[in-house]
Amino acid sequence: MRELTYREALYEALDQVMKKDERVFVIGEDIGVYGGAFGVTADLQQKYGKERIIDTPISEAGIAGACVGAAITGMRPVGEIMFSDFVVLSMEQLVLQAAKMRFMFGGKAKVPMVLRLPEGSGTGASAQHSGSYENWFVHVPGLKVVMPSTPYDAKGLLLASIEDDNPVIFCEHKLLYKTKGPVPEEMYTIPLGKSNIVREGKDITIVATSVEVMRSLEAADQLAKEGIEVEVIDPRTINPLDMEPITKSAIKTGKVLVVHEAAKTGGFGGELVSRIMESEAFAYLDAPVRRLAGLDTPIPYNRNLEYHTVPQVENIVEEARKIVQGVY
Amino acid sequence: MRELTYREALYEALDQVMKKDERVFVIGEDIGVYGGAFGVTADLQQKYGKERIIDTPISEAGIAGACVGAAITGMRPVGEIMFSDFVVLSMEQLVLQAAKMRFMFGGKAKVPMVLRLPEGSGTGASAQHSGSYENWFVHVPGLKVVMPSTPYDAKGLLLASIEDDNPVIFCEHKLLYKTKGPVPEEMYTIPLGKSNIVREGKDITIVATSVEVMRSLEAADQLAKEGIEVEVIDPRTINPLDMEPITKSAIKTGKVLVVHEAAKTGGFGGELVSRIMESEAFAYLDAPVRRLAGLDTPIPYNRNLEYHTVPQVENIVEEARKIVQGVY
Amino acid sequence: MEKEKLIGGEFKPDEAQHLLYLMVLTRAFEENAEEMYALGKVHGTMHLSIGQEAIAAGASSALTRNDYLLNTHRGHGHFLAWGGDLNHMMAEFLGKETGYCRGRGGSMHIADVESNNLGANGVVAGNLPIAVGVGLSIKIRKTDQVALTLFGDGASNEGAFHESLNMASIWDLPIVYLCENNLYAMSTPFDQAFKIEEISTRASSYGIKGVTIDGNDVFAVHKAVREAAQRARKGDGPTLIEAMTYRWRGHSKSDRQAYRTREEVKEWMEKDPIPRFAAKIGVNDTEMEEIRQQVKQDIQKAVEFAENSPEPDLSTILEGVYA
Amino acid sequence: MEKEKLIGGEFKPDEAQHLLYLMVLTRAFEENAEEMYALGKVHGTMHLSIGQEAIAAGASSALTRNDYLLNTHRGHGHFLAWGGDLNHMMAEFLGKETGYCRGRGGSMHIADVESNNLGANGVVAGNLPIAVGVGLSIKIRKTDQVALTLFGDGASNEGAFHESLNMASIWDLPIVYLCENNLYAMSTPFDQAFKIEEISTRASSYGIKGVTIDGNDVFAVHKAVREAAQRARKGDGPTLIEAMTYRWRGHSKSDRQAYRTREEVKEWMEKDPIPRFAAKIGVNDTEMEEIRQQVKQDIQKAVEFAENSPEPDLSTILEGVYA
Ligand SMILES: Cc1ncc(C[n+]2csc(CCOP(=O)(O)OP(=O)(O)O)c2C)c(N)n1
Ligand SMILES: Cc1ncc(C[n+]2csc(CCOP(=O)(O)OP(=O)(O)O)c2C)c(N)n1
Ligand SMILES: [Mg+2]
Ligand SMILES: [Mg+2]
Repeated sequence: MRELTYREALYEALDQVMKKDERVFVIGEDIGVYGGAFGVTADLQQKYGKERIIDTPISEAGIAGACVGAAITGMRPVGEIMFSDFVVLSMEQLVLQAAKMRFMFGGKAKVPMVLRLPEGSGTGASAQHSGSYENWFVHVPGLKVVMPSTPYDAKGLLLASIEDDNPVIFCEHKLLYKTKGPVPEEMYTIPLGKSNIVREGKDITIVATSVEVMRSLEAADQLAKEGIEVEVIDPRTINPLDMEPITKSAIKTGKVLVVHEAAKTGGFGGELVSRIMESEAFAYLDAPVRRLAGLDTPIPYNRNLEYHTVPQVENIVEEARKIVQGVY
Repeated sequence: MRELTYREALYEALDQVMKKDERVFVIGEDIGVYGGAFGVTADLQQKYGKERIIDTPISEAGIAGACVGAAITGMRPVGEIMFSDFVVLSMEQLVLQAAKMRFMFGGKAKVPMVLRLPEGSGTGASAQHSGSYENWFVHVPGLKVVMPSTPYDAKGLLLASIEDDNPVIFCEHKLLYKTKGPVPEEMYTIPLGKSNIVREGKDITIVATSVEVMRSLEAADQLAKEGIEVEVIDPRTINPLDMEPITKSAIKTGKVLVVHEAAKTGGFGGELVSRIMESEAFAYLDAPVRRLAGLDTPIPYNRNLEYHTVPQVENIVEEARKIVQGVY
Repeated sequence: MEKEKLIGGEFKPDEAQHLLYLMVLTRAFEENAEEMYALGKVHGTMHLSIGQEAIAAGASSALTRNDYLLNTHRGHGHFLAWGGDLNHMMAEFLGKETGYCRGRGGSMHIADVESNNLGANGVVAGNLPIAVGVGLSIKIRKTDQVALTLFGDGASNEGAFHESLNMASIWDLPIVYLCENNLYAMSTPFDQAFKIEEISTRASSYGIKGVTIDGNDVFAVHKAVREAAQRARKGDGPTLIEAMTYRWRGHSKSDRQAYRTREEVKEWMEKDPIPRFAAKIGVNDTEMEEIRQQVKQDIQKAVEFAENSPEPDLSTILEGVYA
Repeated sequence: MEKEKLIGGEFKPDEAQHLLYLMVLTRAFEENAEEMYALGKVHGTMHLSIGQEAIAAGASSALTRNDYLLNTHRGHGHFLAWGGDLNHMMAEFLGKETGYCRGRGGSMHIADVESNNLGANGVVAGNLPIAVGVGLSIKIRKTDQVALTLFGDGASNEGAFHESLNMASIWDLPIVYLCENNLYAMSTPFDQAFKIEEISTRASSYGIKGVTIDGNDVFAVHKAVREAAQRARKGDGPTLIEAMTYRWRGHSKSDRQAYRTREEVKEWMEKDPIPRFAAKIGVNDTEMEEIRQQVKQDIQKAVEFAENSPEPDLSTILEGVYA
């Protein structure tokens, strides 16, 4: 199959859906001539004009609000927040309006909007431009939260998110934009709320999200050389969360490692650990489920410190090995 | 000992510290003549004037910013957000500025501010005025998060929070304002990061926060009649989190129930469950640690639905009983 | 009873009559709400617009029901004026399954999206960013609709006000921004929160038209909204209208009103918009009494409807979160 | 070399000389930064102020070091003009332990709180709410300090701008709001984001004074900031100054500049603030060359200092999160 980068896959999804569905438009800062800070919208403004690829002033609350208002009046907006961190300025519209509106209105409104957030560290952008806040949104009933880890998933999940009748927080990772992978040319969707078994194995289950899926796969390769067979599962949608494959895998391996980039404390790992504990898998666990996640610190500027602030391949290898060796 | 309400205890803390420390001021909406939406600041403006009890326009980002700017220039501001929900409008200042500033500046700045958030449901205020978002802040390195459950704790923790050199998110609960309890007249502090064993027991450990501590104690009374002895632990500060008494208790009872009002998914319960699993207590667990928390829905207006959206005494009784009876 | 063709140049006689009815109805609804609150039949809080009824009547009548309404926490009058059904509104107020929001929303969130009434909003200024989206949607769909967006004096100090008006101005969005300046934001007097005399001067920050009008005069409100809507439909963008008014009651149910004097309240009660409008459209005391009787009956029926309606079933507690 | 007492009515000769040095230094620092970036010695991004040097020179020189500085992402010049030490600044730029922020912050967060330099800010308009707190703190402590708060044209469309200016105005806070209008917010031209001609007109929304000045003229900037600071110290509250300027480079390192023409850039390069200031203060080519040589040496030393400084030790990775 033809290969695209994650960035190109997102671009293609937007391009195809805009061609097909007049209700879709994209709104954000510097997404027109500039093509977006990470180039995702590239030349779409040339193709679809300024009324459907809308450059905004620097007004993140306004961007979110523009999506909400357009969504409840029949459109299917896709908003872009330039760096995920600036979603802090959109919280009122996302949490108090978009997420609750359908419920508050007795189930009689629909808010089909997608907000794209480029998350994560690794680019030297330091503390205010490197955040991963997805678990905030998992904690807001009414929102869905999607985290693609491959070009294939990026396209299929973005199209599914745009098709969905609920507000979707779509978390991309800056380090993934340049990664390549096979992507079908036609339009396709990956259903929201379906975990993906990315690699099969019998010794330990790693549940990872976003960039950590890539790292976990690399770790699995290395561990395979030591004879440790890792099963890697990517939930892809973290709310709703499809536990079935995870539970099954935990029962099979008896050992689970959860990996995400966001700070450990208060993060999504806690949800995963709890769900596993609440599941039938609990009785099969040979070892406690462990979390490997970002350190509880803002992201530092210094390259070396930055690198060591979030789980890298070697950390995953080490932690998985420890679990398999029964250290815990 | 003299009894005060939770509201009065908070008032007294503010009154005493303002008398003693000129650097302390309070800022928020309608906290002057009106005395605050929940009456916490009462007549403080008459006592300390408009320059130290500062009524603001409706500008939650500005309130948070006012705290940050004053804190880094030597003051000790206490901000009030009228309803916790509106903290969505202060997120940029809290998360990208207050929390990260010290770190970004190489450990060379101090941000001693407190932001008070009246949280929770139970007053018929419906979806936009009843939120509990404390786990968002637990997930932000650089912030501390405090949740008093009694008048005694309210005073001692507020004074400790004001003394602390870090930004503190201080979560009150609307239903607690009128609860009464013994409160010493003199100034005292309760150290941040110290869990409190509120009731001892040997059959099951309940770790609960805020209003759910009160409910858990009532549940414990009822369960005692059935011969089930419940140990109730209130972490009081949920970041930093003092795990030691919790772990010890879990080892003793072998059974743990975590209770909070905030929505279950993505909530603080996940952190607690994970920490217990990561601790030495894991080996001693007779049953999976369970979470009893708010339903994953916005808070409804209808009184009956509202009541059943968050854990009530009877739900705690039932869930604890099930755990003890080995249902899970 | 002979009347000129368009009363005051704005209304046909029966239209005027209907507006008067709506104003009386709004007041009666809220007086009744107070009573029910006192009797413990309603919980939560509520924000009464008694004294401000002219704005709803004037504004909604200047638009079509194909336009959009973005309402506030103090929005009972606007809801009724937009055509809200009293029975289902009352049911919502009592948290019943037959309410507009199935009892999930209550007074602060009452909405009827089907009739382009996009809801009251419990967040001060929370509807202002949403208005941008509604305006954009209209523009992209190329209809000639208008989005009427209400907010208070207090709301115009939120950051959202600024972002919304700026975005609407640069894109010439068809939005009528109607600020109900009732001189207080909760306990905060206007001059404690603003260093300017009129909120409408803020229009100049966005290069749009701003006007301050008498918000207790149905005609003035109607005219200002009609003209703003005309401009909006022509593609000339948003207008900021500041309607001066006053709320007679406390901010919400728990307000001791220590921040203002009885005299001031009394002064404004003498500017009651209802008799003023009645006089202007030539409705005499007998006719007025008839309207009152009609309203009384309507309210009573609505209360009956609401009280006889079922509570939401507990088994439906998780419904409506996701589509 | 004979000079008048105060050049242009504003500067003593050696002060003027020093300002010129700072401007040349800033430009050289940034040109050097570009090179280091190209060589892969720096990671992350950076925002160059080349072409805008007059504002930092004019503004900082109008204040005392007892005042406060709230800086932006494009703040190298302001940092140096406030008295920042070049070596430790360079070290921060390279992420070294000897940097102002121990290598944790980098260009976008460089701060020196001890000298009342409250830091650059990576969030557009992020410093505006903070300024309110600094202003309040000054007012409560009853000192005569002033808070100089910088931001761009783009920042003035954030909600934070509105809340900050309103709060500062109603409380007469001693804040000088200095907007560096360089005609673009990233790729967004001024007239695409505003429906007004001048940002300073927004002052009228807050009942404060607003002025638009030539931001490439050190004298004009100095005078406007000096006067605003005087008003602030007297208790007359904030001022909004809009300084018109232009950035010669792209927004950040990854900018293809498809949004503007080469001609426009060239036009503005002819308005270079450095030779303009040099001419006005009577510095000739030989003297200018001396300054350049001095700057070159200073930069070289700073690079050496920074390159020879240690990286932060990995064992300290969790330091500095909490006090
Ligand atoms: C963002 C936000 N902050 C605070 C509140 C609490 N609150 C509700 S109404 C109100 C006053 C609003 O004043 P104004 O905008 O003038 O409207 P009015 O109530 O006078 O109609 C306040 C502070 C809120 N609902 N939302
Ligand atoms: C809240 C926020 N939104 C977006 C960005 C990304 N961003 C960084 S600088 C910039 C442009 C700022 O324009 P302006 O305020 O005019 O300052 P200039 O860069 O021109 O100096 C943008 C959009 C950001 N850093 N913060
Ligand atoms: Mg008002
Ligand atoms: Mg700019």
